Amino acid sequence: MKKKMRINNEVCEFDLKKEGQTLIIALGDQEIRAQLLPTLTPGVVHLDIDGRQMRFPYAHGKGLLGEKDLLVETKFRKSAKHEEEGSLVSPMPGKILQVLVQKGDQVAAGESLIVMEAMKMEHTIKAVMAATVEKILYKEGDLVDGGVQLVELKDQA
Amino acid sequence: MKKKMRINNEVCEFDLKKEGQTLIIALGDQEIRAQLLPTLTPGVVHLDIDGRQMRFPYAHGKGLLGEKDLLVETKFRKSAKHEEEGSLVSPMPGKILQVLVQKGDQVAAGESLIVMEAMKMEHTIKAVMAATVEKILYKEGDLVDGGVQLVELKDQA
Amino acid sequence: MSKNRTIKRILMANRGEIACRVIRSCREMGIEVVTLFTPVEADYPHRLLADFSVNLGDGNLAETYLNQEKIIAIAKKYNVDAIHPGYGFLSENAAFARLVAKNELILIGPTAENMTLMGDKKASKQLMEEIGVPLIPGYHGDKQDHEFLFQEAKKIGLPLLIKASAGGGGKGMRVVNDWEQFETELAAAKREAMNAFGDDIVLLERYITSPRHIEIQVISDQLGNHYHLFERECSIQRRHQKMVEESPSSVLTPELREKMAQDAVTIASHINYVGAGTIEYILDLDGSYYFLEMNTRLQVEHPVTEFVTGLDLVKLQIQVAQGQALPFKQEDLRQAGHAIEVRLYAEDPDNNFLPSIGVIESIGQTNGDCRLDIGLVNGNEVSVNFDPMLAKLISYGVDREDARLKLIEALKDYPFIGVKTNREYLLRILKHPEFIKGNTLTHFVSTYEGDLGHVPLTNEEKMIACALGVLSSSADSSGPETKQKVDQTPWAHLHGFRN
Amino acid sequence: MSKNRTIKRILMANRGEIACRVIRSCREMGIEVVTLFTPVEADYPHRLLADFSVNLGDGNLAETYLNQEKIIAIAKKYNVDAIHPGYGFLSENAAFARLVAKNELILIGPTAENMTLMGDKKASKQLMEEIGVPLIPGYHGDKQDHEFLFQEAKKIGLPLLIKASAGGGGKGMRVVNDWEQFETELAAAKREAMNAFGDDIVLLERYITSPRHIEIQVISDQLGNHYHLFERECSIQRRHQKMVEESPSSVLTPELREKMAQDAVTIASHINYVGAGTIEYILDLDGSYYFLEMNTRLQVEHPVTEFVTGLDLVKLQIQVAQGQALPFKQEDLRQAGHAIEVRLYAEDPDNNFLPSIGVIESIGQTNGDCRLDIGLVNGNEVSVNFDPMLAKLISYGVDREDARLKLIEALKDYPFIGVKTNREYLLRILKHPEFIKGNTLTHFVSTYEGDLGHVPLTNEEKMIACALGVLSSSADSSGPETKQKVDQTPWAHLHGFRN
Repeated sequence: MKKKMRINNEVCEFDLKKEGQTLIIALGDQEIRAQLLPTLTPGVVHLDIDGRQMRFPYAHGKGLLGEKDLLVETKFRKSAKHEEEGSLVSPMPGKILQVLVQKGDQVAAGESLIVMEAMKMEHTIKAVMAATVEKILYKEGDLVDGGVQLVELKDQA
Repeated sequence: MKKKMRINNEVCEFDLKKEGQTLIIALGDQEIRAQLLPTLTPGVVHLDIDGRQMRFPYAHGKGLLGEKDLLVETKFRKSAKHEEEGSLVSPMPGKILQVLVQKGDQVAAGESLIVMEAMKMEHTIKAVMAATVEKILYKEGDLVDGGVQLVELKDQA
Repeated sequence: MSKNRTIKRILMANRGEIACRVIRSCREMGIEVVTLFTPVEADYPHRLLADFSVNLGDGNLAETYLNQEKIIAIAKKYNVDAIHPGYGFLSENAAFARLVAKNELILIGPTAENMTLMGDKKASKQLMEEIGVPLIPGYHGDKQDHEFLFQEAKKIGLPLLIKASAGGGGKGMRVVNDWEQFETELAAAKREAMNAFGDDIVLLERYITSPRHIEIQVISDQLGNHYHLFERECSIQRRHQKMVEESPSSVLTPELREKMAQDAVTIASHINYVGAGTIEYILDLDGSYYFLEMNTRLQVEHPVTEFVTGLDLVKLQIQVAQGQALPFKQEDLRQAGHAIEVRLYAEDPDNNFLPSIGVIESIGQTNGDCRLDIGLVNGNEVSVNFDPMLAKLISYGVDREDARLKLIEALKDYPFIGVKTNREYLLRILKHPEFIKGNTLTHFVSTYEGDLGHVPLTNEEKMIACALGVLSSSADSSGPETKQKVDQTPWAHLHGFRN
Repeated sequence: MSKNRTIKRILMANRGEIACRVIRSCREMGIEVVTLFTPVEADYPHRLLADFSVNLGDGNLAETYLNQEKIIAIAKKYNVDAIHPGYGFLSENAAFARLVAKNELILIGPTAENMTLMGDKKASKQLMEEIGVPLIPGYHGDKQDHEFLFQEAKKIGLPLLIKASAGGGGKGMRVVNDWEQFETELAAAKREAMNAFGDDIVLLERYITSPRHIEIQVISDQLGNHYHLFERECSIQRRHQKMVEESPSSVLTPELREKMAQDAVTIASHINYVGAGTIEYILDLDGSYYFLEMNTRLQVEHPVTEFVTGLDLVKLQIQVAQGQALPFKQEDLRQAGHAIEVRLYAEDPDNNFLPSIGVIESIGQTNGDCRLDIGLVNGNEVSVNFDPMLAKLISYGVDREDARLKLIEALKDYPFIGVKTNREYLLRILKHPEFIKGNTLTHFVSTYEGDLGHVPLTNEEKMIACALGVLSSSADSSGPETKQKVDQTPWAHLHGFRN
């Protein structure tokens, strides 16, 4: 069974098989066998990967993989709108420095939309997918709170 | 409002009033004012007692009060049977050494019913209330598992 | 024993807190660990924190943690370099040590010869006589005529203990403080012994009026270096198991410490000891001390030594087992600050220390900086299958009082909800005026029995308890989840033992 | 300052991890603590772990944690004996120190005079000249004719830095390595300065090619005893804030350590310093060092000193404030083992260290023995209201490598799920070959920028992530609960600052 997940913002297509409690995951020409182990403490998932016991601080798709930070989105397609809105949101209170697009613009994934200043640093809000700009909610010079939506995009698909 | 609780196996009758979020508890000629504070971590309750913030490792009626172990039973009357059964149960696997009562005996609270040996030590099972012996489930010399009921009592009330 | 072999993977032939302890050091050293578990331990930390863990199956200890053949087979299957035996179980088993060597594996511990010698009470006492380490003066022979016993008694000196050879529990035991009493007391002891045990053979020993349990930690490498890591005092015991351990002892003068430590190093050196070991002494009020026994393994109470020396004894054990030289000389070592350990047991101190069982609903957590060595998490079940020690809590401070106060605060943070523990009893000990003064004799618990009893709640505490009862129902809902499990364990297992 | 007054209750005029840190020591000393909180902090540990806590109400810092009158009023209402200012906020505010004294309260910190003197850059540098503590050679005057500047430059020596007085960010900044370049570089610097800032005044300074940030911890009592607690190296910084701190430094020889420490003690003694303080130096490759400034308060990175000395600096601060003599002499102190601290910030190191916000879903917990100093619990919100430092993680080992490996393991146990942190970046630093070698210069982060970038997941890691995604849905349900809160905080607060 082919499946897709977004892992650290990159879509990853893999092959999934089940043998009893064991999951077989194939990516490219590699394959691992994984099994869920009991939990010791909330927020830490223990897996058996190819016979080796490993533990991962992990909850609700966020966690650590050894030294690396991890973000796993299993339902990123269904809830694409919600996920993508997340990145069109002000990361913290600040000031809108530049609005780079206009209503109705076609933007490519990764294209810069708005530049804001927060904590004395510039931060750029980018489109996470190819889309049409539906609405721009603030203008240059506006002070915005953290966590508010700045732009509305409409999926081109 | 008069209320009763069983605290560390001793019934405690106190007077309870509420003033907004504050609880006023009176026992004898003493009184305290108590308020629930936010929780930091599961299993630790923070209270404001007469203006002083205190914390108590506490969950489901069991916990600590400063240095002392604490057992609070709020519904001990309703669930009396269940609670009392608890103490008529073998504390751990062991051997029945002596059965001191017979079916139909009237026993007083605290009266010894059965002596068992576990972990090379003697342990005495006692009546927690005045009652009539309904059934004795094991005889002398029997090996019993931990946590099994040894005697059935019938409340005299 | 192989020399200079790098250890990359270890089989931990033990369980619980000591397995977790070894995993921690191995993790920091980049060494992989294979642990063992029985079905009831499938969700225990020592199983899940290891890189690999092998199910030993059901059965009693002889079929699981004491099953030498099975353990060796697992070691070979998982291609480990070494086996760590922990304490208890196979840790002082010379036959196992030989089996490990035969299979060309490294045992992280002393040689089979070390274990055999120190496991033999008679041979080890004979050795002490040879090398001049003091033993409790006594007569343990069969010759029993009164005149002869009196002569032996005179050699031993006063106060003198007359004890039934077959005895135990105080019966047939008499203390002689005056030679004029000797005849009367001997006759009484023999009469009591005959009545109680059907055998009137007695032994004579110097009676230690104010005994303390003092032990010296030694560490030896394979290159002939033998050092001591100072003392631990472990006088406070119940039912012959240690409850409170500390370093330094409150009573050792620098001279006495040096003398006891030097004797310990002499023993280690004389027997070509390898690894971590402990020489146990009994110390009398006048500074006389007597060899009791040598423990040829890591001790439960090793953390107090780790705090005062700043060393990691497990890492040192592994380095020694790899054939490396110890990374210090005696003069580099220092005993700084003060550490105290308490052992949390699942037991009821107010009911004759009866072991208790249950599912741990909430261990708790501290905001202080004490070290908790534990092999359990919330939801694990405490059963009679294994040792009733739940955890060790260790504090470290600039001095004894600082460490004591830290430990008291931390003990208030670990309720171990779900199972009756000796926590409250440990607090009573730590707050007892005689403990504060350092008057810690081995009979502390019985001497101060009256002071160490259950303390009822005050009126104010009762009111607070009522407030908790009324107010906490909402807070309760966020309490820790517990996993209720079915007890599948049969009656009458053996226990891993250790002291 | 009152002498010999027993402190029974303290007002903690600070928040977060340092308030929790002080509460811990006070609890062990039997001292009660009153803390302060703002409405958004009602469920923060510093509020709930105190014996009493007072709501400061809404408002910016000037109305809350920096509101001197309000804080004094609370101190009087709660009848405290002393005020602990922590770091940042009012900790180096001489006016506050005077206000505290006027109200007959004890400030746990130095005198107002100490603060005034060391807060005045010019006066403190003049003092260093008088007592012979080295300063970076330089000319900071207004006289700007080229011939005069060249004479000054000659006095300073090569390599030389020419810098726009009005400047910043590298503009108008030139390094001279050869006297023949001086004229050209001076002209260029002046031209750039004029273009960039409309002002061509430049200053001259010795250019430190390989600078390290080394600081000496000092502690002084009210009886005239001044001791040092060895050094900390805090060279690794980003945006002029420290990220990694350790003790000892990898490069100090015993002689150099002694010299820098003695200078620090001379400063403390010369100004009749009281309490804990830190002398910051810049150290060059050749062993030259220069006074930067003195911090007249407890430092964020004090735990590394606590580990290597075995002391509790907060307890010492309180003892000193009570008028007690320091309980040791210089010769009793020893720097043993190695400690490393990392600061966990809510920020994105892969995006120019942009501060991040969010609700902490899961901080995590370690099986290792590192110390986590933190003022947050799961469910607390990280906002822009306060400092972005989430916690400090400190490891202690027998040597630097041991401490480094412990810290790496512990950093893998603290995910701080819910907010982007520099955790992964800290791991990249700790595993960088130059860090391992101890080559920690202040420009470490920019020098090795290329090596410290984001490392993508390997193919195998991606497969494991997929397994986690598929398998963890059931495990997720037992994840920690988080309390979602409404952000009620207005834009544009001041920040508590400290370094």
